[in-house]
Amino acid sequence: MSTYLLIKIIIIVSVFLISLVVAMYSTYAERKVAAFMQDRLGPNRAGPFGILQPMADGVKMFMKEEIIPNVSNKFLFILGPSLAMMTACMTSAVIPWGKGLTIGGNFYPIQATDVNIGILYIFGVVSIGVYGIMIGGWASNNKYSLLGALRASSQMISYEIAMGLSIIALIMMTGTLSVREIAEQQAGGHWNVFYQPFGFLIFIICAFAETNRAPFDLPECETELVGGYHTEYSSMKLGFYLFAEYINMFISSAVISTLYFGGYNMPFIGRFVTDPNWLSMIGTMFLFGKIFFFIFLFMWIRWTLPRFRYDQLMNLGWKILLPLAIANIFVTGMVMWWMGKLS
Amino acid sequence: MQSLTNRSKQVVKQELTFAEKIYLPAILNGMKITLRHFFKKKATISYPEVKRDFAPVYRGQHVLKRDENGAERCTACGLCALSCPAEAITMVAAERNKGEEKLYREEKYASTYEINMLRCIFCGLCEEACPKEAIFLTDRIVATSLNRSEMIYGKDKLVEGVNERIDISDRQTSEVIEFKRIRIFSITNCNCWN
Amino acid sequence: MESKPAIQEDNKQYTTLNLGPTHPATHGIFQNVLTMDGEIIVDSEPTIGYIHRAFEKLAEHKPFYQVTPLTDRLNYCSSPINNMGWHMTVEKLIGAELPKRVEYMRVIIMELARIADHLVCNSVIGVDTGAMTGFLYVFQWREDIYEIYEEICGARLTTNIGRIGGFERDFNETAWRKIKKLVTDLPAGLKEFEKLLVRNRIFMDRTIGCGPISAERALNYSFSGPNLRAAGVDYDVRVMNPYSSYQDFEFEIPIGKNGDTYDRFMVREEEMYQSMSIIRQAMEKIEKLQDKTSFHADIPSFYLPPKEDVYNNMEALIYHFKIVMGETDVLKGEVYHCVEGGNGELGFYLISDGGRQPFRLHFRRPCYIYYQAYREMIKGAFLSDAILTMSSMNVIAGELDA
Amino acid sequence: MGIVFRKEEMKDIQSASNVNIVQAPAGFEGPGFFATKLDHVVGLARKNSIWPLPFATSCCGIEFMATMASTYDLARFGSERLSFSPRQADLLMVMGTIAKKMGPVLRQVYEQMAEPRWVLSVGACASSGGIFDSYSVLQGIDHIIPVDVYVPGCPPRPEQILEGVMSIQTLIQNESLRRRNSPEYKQLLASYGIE
Amino acid sequence: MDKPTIDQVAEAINEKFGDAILSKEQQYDFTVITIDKSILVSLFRFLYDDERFQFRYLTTACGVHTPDQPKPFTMMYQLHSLVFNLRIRFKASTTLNDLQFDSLIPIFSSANWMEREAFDFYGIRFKGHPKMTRILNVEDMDYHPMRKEYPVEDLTRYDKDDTMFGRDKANFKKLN
Repeated sequence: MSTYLLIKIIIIVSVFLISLVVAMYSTYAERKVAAFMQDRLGPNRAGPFGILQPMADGVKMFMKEEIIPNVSNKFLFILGPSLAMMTACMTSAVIPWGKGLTIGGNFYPIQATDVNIGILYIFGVVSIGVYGIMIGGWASNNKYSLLGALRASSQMISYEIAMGLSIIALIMMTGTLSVREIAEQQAGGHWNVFYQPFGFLIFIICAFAETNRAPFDLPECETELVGGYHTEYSSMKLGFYLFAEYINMFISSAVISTLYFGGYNMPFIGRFVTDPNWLSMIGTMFLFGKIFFFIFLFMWIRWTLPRFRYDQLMNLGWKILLPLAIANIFVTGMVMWWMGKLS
Repeated sequence: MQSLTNRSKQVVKQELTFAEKIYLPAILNGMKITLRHFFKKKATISYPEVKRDFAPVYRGQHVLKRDENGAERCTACGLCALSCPAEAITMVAAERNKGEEKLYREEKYASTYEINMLRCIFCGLCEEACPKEAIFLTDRIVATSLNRSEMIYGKDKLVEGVNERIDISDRQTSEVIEFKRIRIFSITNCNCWN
Repeated sequence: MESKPAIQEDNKQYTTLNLGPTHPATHGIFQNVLTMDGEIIVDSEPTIGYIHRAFEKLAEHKPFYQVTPLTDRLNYCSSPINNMGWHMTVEKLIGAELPKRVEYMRVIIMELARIADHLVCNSVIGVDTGAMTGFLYVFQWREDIYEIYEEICGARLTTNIGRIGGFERDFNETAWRKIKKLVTDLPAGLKEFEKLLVRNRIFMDRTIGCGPISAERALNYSFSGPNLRAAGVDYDVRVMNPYSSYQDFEFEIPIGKNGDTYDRFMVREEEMYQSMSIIRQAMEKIEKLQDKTSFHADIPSFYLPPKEDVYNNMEALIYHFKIVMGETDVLKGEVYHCVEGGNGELGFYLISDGGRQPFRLHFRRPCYIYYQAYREMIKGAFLSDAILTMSSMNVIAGELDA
Repeated sequence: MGIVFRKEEMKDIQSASNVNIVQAPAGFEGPGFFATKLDHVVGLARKNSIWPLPFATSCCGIEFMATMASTYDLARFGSERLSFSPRQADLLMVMGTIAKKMGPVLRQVYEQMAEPRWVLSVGACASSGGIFDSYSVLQGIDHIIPVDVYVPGCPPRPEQILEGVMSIQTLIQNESLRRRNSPEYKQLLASYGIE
Repeated sequence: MDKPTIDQVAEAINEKFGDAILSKEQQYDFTVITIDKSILVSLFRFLYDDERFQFRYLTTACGVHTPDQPKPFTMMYQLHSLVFNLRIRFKASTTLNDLQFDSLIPIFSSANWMEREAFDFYGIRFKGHPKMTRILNVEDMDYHPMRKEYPVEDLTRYDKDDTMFGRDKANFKKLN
């Protein structure tokens, strides 16, 4: 039992650390990707190729003066970024990072915990995440922050529905709420994206909106709201907000790859490698490869597209994505009925 | 509103085609462009290491020229100060004493000559106003400073060193250069001007 | 106080939002106090003057040739147009005749400046919709235009280009080569920029119907330039009152329909193509001219004599002194001269009392005049629209506040 | 007034940094080895992560755009994240004419910035008023806020703006961690009537 | 419709407002008509409405201060008939004691800020203007800076040696 616990702790800590490091280097990657797409070089003075840039930003933010506006609610002001950061880190608990390792005859899945309602858990935690933004924006007692917070919460609520509906179609197909099982079912190249292309499209659009990334970055869009909900934040509290965004991006990339792109399953590799431990390690790497691709996609889109207007965003969410998601459910049901898969 | 000229051309088409209505083709098109730039050669000039060539007539830091014998050319006529729209130039004129012929070319010279680099707008009017080939703007950029009072450049910073001449011949017209060549050749029979 | 009927009538609680003076989207500095119902703007109260620099007062205390650096800083996105507008005003006052070659060279520079101005404006519309990348592509072209300026006059932005009567020196080979290269390469670059935005539905949704103004209202507000043309009125000073030989060129005046942000954007895009065609025509015309060397008019009392004469010719030296000290005789009288600036009709109203300085110099600054309409244009719009409207009107603070 | 204090401040910076790092032996009293190392590391970090607040009012702002753009790319110094909210900014870049109407706004922005903060005065107008020697223009922003680095030019070339950012970097790297709490610094701020 | 000449315009104005037309002169390419300030609004309304001329574009308006004239404060208005491409300039003067003109806002919305600017610079007031406050300068400025008697300079500066420029503050008035 104690080794079980130890291994779990190791997995939890490493998942935590990895998501932090990935988020940290996403900031660096974002700056580099943006620079490269814009014919620039990007940060290259801090360390070779600017590789120490995130550290510099981190240390700087830690050492910066903290300002809590007199007019704000102190408790909520601090609660905001903490909540954002906490929820961002919590989501990673149910994501299966790999098949599992066999150590000393026991099988340990590479996952913090395999709850059988994993998807519901993800949705639950993600929807708490908006409170971080909302509370922070409201507690700042600044009109720009408040507008940002309002935009964030209405945007999250409207897109969560479409997102949930697009997942329902997937769940109808897979018949389970456990993320690991969904990943397992896609073994051998039967990726869900081939069966649910529309669902995937809706899901990824909603994922952009949920993470507040362009073209849905209304809550913090610079040209209108200065800094949006984090206008009044300085030092590491701001760092938490920015960090949370990148962690969210990492997690949603992980969720997308797991739900629609086969997770850690890797077709054909079984022919060359037989040792199951090695196999699952390679699978994990493969998963990370997919995750990085999706992170790149996030950035790629951000630096290409203009952003929506508030009302257009709502129109897209309620009038286009929502009906599409419902239609998708119907179509999925019909096809399943036609193929006789409904019991 | 009726047309005022017969040259107008309607350029706006606000209607959307179906392909445009579904967002995706335009988005993919845009992504294609940005991806192409991702792998393109970068346009950046890494400034402190790589320096860009300035145009020969670039209007940067001023220089007070010396003549071919090392004497200061400025005769303190005050035209540069007068023509300066920012009024950044201050000078005090003095008479040349005996024995200073090597130092000053004309009988009058500027005993102090200051340019307030923070006032200066680098418009080049002083260079144009100078009738004595004394002041020129060069293609050097003025250094930044931590201190406002440092930015008033006196003669110590403006006059070129006797052994560190600054070549400004690029800025002068070919007629001037031709004229100088002939004159110097005839007068001093040497071409050590710059 | 101006009345705010909306508030009294329905007893609604409105928030006020202070947009500016240091808001990131106010490119340049002005303030708008918005009264808002949620995200919808009920009313706004613009305040300007945050960089009022007293151009008109300063111009009354400077000799004619020293006013040129001042005009640089009016509309700093297209300073050569301002410079030359001022020179033409003085030339009109003293009755100077310019050689054709100089006029064509001026046309080239002014059209380059127009391109530079529109590049900034359109790419900034892109930035305000959130598409940063196009801005950075386009700015590389602007950098090329800077290089051309630098080759010709020695400065990049505030050019102080040209003199009363012509240019200070002829364009050199490098400059000609760079101009030629720009007009050949830029169309492809612009097309690429357009591909990123123009037919992208997100961008179209954002800009169509955003900050519209009808032709009647626009005229009543004395709009000019691309903003008026976007509303469908083909008023262009270059055609209506040709100056600097613009009558010799073939070009079209792009117009829009609704006067909204999308129309303004498209009109500016098309104007850049027209400008390039004008530059190409001008270069052809210059090559055909007999006169290959002249770069200034023959007005010895205003244009400085050549340096080699100043250095050894007494008469030239005297003229040189007279001009620099501003002691030459100027006619009494008042002139108004207008050019098509980056933002519209840029006029110079000059009263001369025969002294070395202008007695009164009034700038007709297009920005200042049409920015008044902003309040009307954003009424009932979203906050995002207000910002886009502002950037698409290309309000340049230097020109706005004088 | 302003100029005098600037000099003292500079001496303070130089003595605090050079002496501490190069000459002072690591002892039990005063800043020891770890403290100076920490100074050094923090200095390095801050130096490479300057988030500027572009207070661009006029012509220099356009040249700043050129500095940001691909050809010069301010991002290489880690400074491309513009933070328009003063709370998050490290460097106040004042670019362009500051009229008397704008003066109080500028000062308020400076007051809202979180320590440590630096000010870069770009161009003739911000530094000294430039050609606008008129009734409505502030003759140099150092009348109202302390300035760290002056960049001449009207407007400065992007190269010069980069030079300015680099001299701010040197300044930042050599700054002692305790400078912002020192009485000299408090006195400097007090001389401007801030806080 | 035939394009009218500028002389026809001047004639029509003379016919209608004969008494109030003080002078007519040609300044370069512009016809300048000096009018009495009492007819400003009715004249502009007439030119705006008349189908023969259609002067419906107010190009610019500004104040002028000529201290040595009996009526030192002048407002200059420039109209443009876009349809016929005609431009015309009007001037109306007044004294310091009666520093007030009628506002043109009912005819041209663009006159709003032009008039505010004239107020800011010269202290000229406009009857019927909804918001006669300073526009460019700070609210608490206590003089009108464009009047000739005020210096251009900020008198508080200290970093310039004035002696070279003939700009001694004492004899400032003399030089200008």
